[in-house]
Amino acid sequence: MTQLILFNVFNGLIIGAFYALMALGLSMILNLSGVINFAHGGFLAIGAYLAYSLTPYIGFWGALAVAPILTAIIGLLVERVLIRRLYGRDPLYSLLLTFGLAFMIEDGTRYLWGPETLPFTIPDWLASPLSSDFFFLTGYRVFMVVLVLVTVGALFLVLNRTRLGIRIRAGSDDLETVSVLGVNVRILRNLNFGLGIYLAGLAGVLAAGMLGLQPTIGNELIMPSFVAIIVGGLGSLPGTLLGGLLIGVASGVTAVFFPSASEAVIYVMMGLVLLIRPRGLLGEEGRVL
Amino acid sequence: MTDGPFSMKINRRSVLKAAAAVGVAQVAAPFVISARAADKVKIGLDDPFTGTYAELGKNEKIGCELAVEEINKKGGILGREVELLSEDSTSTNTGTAVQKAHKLIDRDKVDFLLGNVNSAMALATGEVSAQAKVLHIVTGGHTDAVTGTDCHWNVFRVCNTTRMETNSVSQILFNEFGKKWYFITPDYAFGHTLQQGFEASLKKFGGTEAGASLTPLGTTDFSSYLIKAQAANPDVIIFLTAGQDAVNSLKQAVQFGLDKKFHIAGAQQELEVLEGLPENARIGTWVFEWYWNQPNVPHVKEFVAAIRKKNNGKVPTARHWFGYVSTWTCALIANQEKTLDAVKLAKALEGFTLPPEIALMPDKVAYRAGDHQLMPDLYVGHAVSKGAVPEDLFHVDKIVKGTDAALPVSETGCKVTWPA
Amino acid sequence: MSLLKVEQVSRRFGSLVAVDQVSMTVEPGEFRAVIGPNGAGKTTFFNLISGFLLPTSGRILFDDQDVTAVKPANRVKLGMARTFQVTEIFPELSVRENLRIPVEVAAGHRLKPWQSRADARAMDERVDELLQRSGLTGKAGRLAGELSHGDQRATEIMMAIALNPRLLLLDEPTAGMGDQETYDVTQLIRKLHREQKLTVVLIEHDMRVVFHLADRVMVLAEGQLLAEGTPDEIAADDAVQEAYLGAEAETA
Amino acid sequence: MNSTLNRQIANALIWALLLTMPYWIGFVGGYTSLASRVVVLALAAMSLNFLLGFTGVLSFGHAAYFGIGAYGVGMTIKYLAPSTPLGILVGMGVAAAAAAIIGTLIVRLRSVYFAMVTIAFGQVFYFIAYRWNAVTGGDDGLSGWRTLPLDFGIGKLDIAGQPLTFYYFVLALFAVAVGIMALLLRSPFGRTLLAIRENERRARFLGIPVEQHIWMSWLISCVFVSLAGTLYALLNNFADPHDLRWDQSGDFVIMAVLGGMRSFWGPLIGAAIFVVLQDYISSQTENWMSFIGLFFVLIVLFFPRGVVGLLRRKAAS
Repeated sequence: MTQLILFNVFNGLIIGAFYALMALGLSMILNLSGVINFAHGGFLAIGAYLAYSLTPYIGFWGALAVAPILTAIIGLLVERVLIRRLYGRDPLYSLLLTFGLAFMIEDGTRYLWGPETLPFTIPDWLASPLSSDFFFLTGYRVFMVVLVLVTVGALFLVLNRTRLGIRIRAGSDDLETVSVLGVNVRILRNLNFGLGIYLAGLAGVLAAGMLGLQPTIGNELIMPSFVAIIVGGLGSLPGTLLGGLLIGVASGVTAVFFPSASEAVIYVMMGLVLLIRPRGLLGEEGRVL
Repeated sequence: MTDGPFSMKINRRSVLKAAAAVGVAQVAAPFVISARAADKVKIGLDDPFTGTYAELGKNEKIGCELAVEEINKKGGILGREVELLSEDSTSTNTGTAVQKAHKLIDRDKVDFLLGNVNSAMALATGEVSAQAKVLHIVTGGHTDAVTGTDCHWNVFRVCNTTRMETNSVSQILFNEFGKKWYFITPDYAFGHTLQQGFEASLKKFGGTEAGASLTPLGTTDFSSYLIKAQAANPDVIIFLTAGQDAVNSLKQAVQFGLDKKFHIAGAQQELEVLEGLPENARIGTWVFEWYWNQPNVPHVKEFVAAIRKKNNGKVPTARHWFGYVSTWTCALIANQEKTLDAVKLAKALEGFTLPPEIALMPDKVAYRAGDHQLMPDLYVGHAVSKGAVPEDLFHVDKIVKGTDAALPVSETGCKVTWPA
Repeated sequence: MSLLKVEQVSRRFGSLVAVDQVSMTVEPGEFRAVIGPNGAGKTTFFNLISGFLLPTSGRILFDDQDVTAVKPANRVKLGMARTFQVTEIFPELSVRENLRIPVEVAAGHRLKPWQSRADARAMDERVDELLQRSGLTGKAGRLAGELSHGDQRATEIMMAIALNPRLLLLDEPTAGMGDQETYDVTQLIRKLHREQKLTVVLIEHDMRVVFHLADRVMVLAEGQLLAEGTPDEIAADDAVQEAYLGAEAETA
Repeated sequence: MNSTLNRQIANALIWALLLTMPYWIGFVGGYTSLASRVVVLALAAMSLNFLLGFTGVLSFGHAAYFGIGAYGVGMTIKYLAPSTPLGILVGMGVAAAAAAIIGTLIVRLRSVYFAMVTIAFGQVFYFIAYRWNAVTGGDDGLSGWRTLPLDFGIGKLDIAGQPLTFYYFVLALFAVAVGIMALLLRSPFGRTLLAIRENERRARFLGIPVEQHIWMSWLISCVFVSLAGTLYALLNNFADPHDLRWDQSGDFVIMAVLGGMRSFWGPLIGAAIFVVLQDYISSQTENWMSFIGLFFVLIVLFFPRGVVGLLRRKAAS
């Protein structure tokens, strides 16, 4: 039994890392632009489908590199054409817009690629367990975690070390001051949105290797990402990362004892966090009010 | 053009074309209300065309469309032209499915109602059609209650009950692969009844249940359950998951190497699912409800060819067959009885045998009196990772007659009450 | 007995000390002005008094009751009302509705799901009276957001007055106004103060307004109390001249 | 005075249209149960708008309470007692309890964060309905019960047998609920909600305990949305976990915005347009989701103040 729990803690971390990848993108967009991107799951699907279509030509690794970038470009365009118009307006509108966008993306992928589940093939050596005792540690899962860690590491490096990253962070804290300092906020938000969508696209490619590729692939993944953000603390990216890992572990462990509550448990966690510490585990003070 | 991931030819031009098609053809369509002439016989299909079950619903619709074309070529129903009205029930929103049933019955005044893929919707729309006294053929919802505890005088079903599926395959599993079974069961009525069916068989044969994991419907990560299954060390792991859950669970089971240690099996399997799996995950012993590669059965070849023409060159699946058979049933029985009166037709359908060119199966296929369940053949066999023909992903090992697999009517819990 | 007593309050933001051990005592009926150059901590000081911020240390007594940690809504109940530097009104409601809301709150009706005719009439009368006193009667039906800056300010002040406060806190009521508007608002404030012996604490930038209205003036600089006295005393104070008026005079 | 007269004419017109809807909806391609659906969803959207349009608080999780109402009535009739009115009361009562608890957890949050947390909490109830098979029927939904006739002692009224009877049953409850909301909005309490919508800081410094008032508005809104949910379940003879999902909440919000959030009747108009449009488009094309999505986008970009806002602007110019 202990072993079973241990297995599931590991496993939860793997899934949590994946949630965190989604949630970080969402969180960045939310922090800088005040937009809850409901279409994030849609962009995940776009990333997955693009990877599927690219694989025969440039292989899995090529697709892994290119598909998220293409997704990000689509994201940049969407931001420029649609989302940008809504900054400074009631957040209600951006919520509704991305909600509609999510519908359109789901239907669009169904139209272009068909409603059937598509077989997405990953390299053979990734698709087998690393050891027969820890058979759930497939090459692919380990690879996923490593990739998420590298990506998150790189993201934090970008945010802390590059000019763009520092501006994004500063803008998330106090947009007015940043714009007074002469930073072009429009471009900043555009690039930030693209970066967030890149993460969604990457999550999409990874998801396609594990799940069936369907137009609704992103729908089940977006809500846990919301919870990750709230649990981790609004406005805090390390918080989001922590939140993602925590809910992954929580639902993994719950699945051992009480499978039908494995989703509900993350919402219960969120309720507890809100009750005890409304700003989230690592949230900034003052974000709540 | 038929296979390979780029079969959709996603290039700039086709994207533009697609956009134009969505934009123009379909925007224009809503505003051109096709005159629904009163003298046509109308068949309503209330099935999911969006969401998780979209593919299954669409395939059923193609089967219906083929049947309607054929029926009209042969003189229609009672000499009148037949029209198929299809409504998207969505995959998950039963309220919408009910609404669409109302729409088809109340407004469009359909003479027959077909659908639904989703069991819950099949049950809920069955209530509507029973209240409105419209003959209703359930195409693809498998839960036992449709022709069991919740049966109605006007509701017939062409796809199998879950019990028929488990009964057809359990003997083979037990004899050839071992008597200790572990279940991966999706946590809803469909999964529960399948598991109960297998458990009944186990009891009969004297086997043991190594354990069971109830997996929430829509689970994306099956590893916790697979870990448990591995720990139980069974002879056979039985996957009762369907649709997207089946794709996800099998994909992950193979990645974990479980197929190398245990035999993988299950009950209902569909060509749509096998096609969605990577080659190495096309494994296991399953039941198909109909299969296209039946070289010795007459008329099947013609049916396959006809569907291919309508289906981007792809072969028919059981779903196409469901749609085809249920639509033809309406025509056959109405022309035989020379009436559209639902009560008379329903009475005549009890015990009605499908002609071989519609049944497309080796044995006699008939609607059973008492519970209104069709008694088709079941195709027990194993998945093939790469067939001689690309779409030949299943090898039929044994054909089981529906009448041998089904519970007797007295045990289904169905008591049909006819309207006064 | 003093109405408001501020004892050694401080407020820090991180390493910045915005208000540093400032004390103040305001007597009933007094008109007190708080002045100081930009960044002197006036607004923070004001926010501490009105409960918008909590002090890091120190005490605030209102009518001998410790209100240091009392929530804004409850301070209103005790008799404190305030206006804001940037006008805070209900822009999409009419002027009449803007006034009616505080009138009903003051009458303790805020949770009433219905209103008797007599109550409704009483509320209407009170609103009419407030409109009349402020000269807004003719504009009662217009949306507050469509009024001129000066009229919006008058509306805001009357909303505070509608609460029947014992202490009125005014945060730069003439900020961003032209001469005529400044004059009108100053006259209104003066009238209100005189008519009902209202205790007022005013933060102001415009010295003409301060000298016209205030009984006593308190000067803040860099978060600390620099001087306190009558307007004339302050005008004569060298330190104040240096820190504040001098700079002001030069730019003016 | 002119505007009061206009308002009375508009009210009379709306009630006349509602009272006669089953008789004219056929001419515009509808059918009686579509009329019931319009009224039920309009009630949901108007209830949401009590919070959204008149308190200025954005909830994206109202479907949860809608669904609790639906399951409440279904489970009461199935397990507890064969009474439709009792079922409705239980549905509303349970929803009120849930909303009261959730409300205390979230009243301190604002704008996007409030929306996000309401969505997430809504999902808790969704998962309960979706997963707790033994009680709720899980994915298969709650079936095996049906709308029962109303027993008035002297006689029974079968509301389920005839779509027309059911429509008027729905309309009667709609009238009561909408009437109560209209009265509340005209009361001193209603005005404090407007105050919060207009300027929360000002409201707070006028002595209004903002959290308490938002909590009450939230509760009222959720209770009426749950009434709509019970009617929806009675309409379908079925309760469906999808009723609680976040996309259902999104539909309510878009109905309110489409019709006009600042207007009392706006959400009714929005619901009518949305329901009829969705019913129509989804019959015409399998790609209806794209159109609904596009519809959302267009409304946000071009009609943010909704139909009523547009009419008012026209009238003003």
